Amino acid sequence: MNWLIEIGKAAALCVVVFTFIAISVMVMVYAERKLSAWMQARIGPRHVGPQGLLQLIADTVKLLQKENIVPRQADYLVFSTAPLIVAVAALLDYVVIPLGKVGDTVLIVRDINIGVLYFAAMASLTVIGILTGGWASNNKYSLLGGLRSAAQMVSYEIPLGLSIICVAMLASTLSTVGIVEAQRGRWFIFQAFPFGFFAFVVFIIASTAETNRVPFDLPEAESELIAGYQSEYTGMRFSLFQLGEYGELFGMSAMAVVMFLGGWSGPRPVPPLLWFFIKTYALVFVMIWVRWTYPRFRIDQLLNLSWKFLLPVGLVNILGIGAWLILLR
Amino acid sequence: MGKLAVFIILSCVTLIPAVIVVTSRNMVRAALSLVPTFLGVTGLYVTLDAEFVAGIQVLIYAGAITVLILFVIMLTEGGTGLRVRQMNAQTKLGALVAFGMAVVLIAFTTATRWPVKAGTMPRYNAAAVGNAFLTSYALVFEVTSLVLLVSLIGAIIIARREE
Amino acid sequence: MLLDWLYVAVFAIVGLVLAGLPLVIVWLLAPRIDYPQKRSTYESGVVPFGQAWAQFNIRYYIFGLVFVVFDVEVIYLYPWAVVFKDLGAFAFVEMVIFLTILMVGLAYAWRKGALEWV
Amino acid sequence: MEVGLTHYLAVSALLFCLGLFGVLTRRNAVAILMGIELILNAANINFVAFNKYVSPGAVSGQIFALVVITLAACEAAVGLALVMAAYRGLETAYVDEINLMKW
Repeated sequence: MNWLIEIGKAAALCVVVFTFIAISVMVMVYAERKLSAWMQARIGPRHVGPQGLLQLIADTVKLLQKENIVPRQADYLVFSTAPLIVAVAALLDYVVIPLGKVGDTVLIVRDINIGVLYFAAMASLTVIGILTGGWASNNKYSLLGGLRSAAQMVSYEIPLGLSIICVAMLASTLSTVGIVEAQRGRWFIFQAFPFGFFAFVVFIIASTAETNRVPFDLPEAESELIAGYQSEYTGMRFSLFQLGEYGELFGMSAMAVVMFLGGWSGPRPVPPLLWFFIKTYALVFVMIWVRWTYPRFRIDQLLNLSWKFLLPVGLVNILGIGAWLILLR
Repeated sequence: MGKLAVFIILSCVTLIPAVIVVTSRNMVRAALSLVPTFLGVTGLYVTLDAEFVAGIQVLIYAGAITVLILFVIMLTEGGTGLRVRQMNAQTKLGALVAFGMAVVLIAFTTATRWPVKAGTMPRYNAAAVGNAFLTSYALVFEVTSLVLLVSLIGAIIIARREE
Repeated sequence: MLLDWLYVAVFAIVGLVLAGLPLVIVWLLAPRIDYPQKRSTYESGVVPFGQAWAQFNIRYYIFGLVFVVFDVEVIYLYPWAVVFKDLGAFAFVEMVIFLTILMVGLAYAWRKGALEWV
Repeated sequence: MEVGLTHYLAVSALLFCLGLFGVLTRRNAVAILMGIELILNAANINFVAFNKYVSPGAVSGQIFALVVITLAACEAAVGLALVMAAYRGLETAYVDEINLMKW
């Protein structure tokens, strides 16, 4: 009987988390449109509701009424599975993200022992969805976009993993709650100076690339590949890809906060939960800012950055933190 | 009861997609079916208290090896291979051998009296694995890096030979 | 521990259902008007020719290959990082040897131009 | 009924035989490699199951499983490189058509 209650609790939590992701994705899309407008001296959405706030609802309702088109030559089964994989992989990331602390309870779905490893593993599942989605469309642009996207995402998974390991070394644990608690004295970004900071920078760059955002948005490059692996997707399937992508963006930012910026910790009067969201949305803002500031990389520059710069830097970082831990403690 | 139900579900998640892997005529679908199989095996590892291995299973098998296989299918097959015969002439013989092997193996495992011991696995799995790797299995650890180096060099040489 | 992963499994299953739900709504709400042009492949308005499933470019494979090898390297770093503070200098030396050997591999791939996108 | 060692061994045996069937009957080299991956997974289930039921308290079986995963990755990398090389040279990925050395 106990098991059934737990399953019910898990299902309820899942619905809550999914709703949270959906709403925060809407907020991020709105923020992205407003901020990009602001940076380009435009106005952005403003007709639906005050300051265009209801635009999100209007968009959702519109998308729900769009027809799901499957190209004649596509592989129907794979074509419809791919967006589900991307969305669910993003959802699974959220299991290990601790949002804050109320009294003595940490607000987290489950504090899994191998938390950060779990996070990296689930994030790596996204590649499969994107690759097969691009292939199943049977469109040259889509396939090219899917292959490029996969090459890019796997390249940046290595630096991402290396900076996660820096954190694991400093905290001596893989559990996300343990990592936040190990930063009580000093955030990891400031520990083992300058290596903690470097690890943070590597993580941010790699997570921007993992979420296929500018300046790493070659797979979608609308001017060359007409949105790459997404070009044959319409209506709700397309939105599932978007949901996965923005969900991953928020998840990666939240993970960066958890691993480097002390998670929910912060000065007293502001509650921990609020601190967490302030920090995370600050990072999301930085990513949006970068998107509307920099042009796109070329694919050779992108791969060079990963393999010839971030990977060596990541390895040196690990050795540096190791030496620091041995010599200075 | 709960454990048995979980075990049966995980076995189905592992074995049914595995059937698709070995029989599907569409190579991409076969490769995609590897993912639930690997995730089912991950679940089995979890029920066996091997949390760390489970994480690695997802990261390496589902996240890396499947992607590599999909790459190669997309680059060689030119897509599905639907128009080509996928099974060779010895399908019936192969099925017979595999079935016979299954019968023999299961008969053997049920007949043997395994020296089962009761006990609990270490609580912090990753730490236990790390300790074992760096102390008793240090040589394995270092040799692994050599194996990785050799396979990296070998694979690059083979794949790039004609350039 | 099992409970943690039960949650993960439920999340995966319920997540699939929730992600599929909008598709069902779309199926109920959206119009379905079919004509050949709509279901044809989009190639910037040009009439599509041939199948897309005929690509050949080995560079994607090379990057996948290097990725797999380094991904495996990273999995050995995880348990090492967790016990590093307990084992100290000895573990550090072991990892330096491990990484040095792999750096040779990276240097080789670099030197051979396997990391170039030409 | 309690889930015991035999249950896991049975699942692993079935997975092994499915992999074996794939290796024996597939024509496509990539599909054969997929069969081998299934076989290696079956072996890994055995290692981890024996670890829990026969020598609990140590993690030697899990170490073995990790090494096997490593080797599987290396095998996939080299094996698929061979497939790519064969495809470039002979324009086929079907093992019964790769018969240059049969003459």
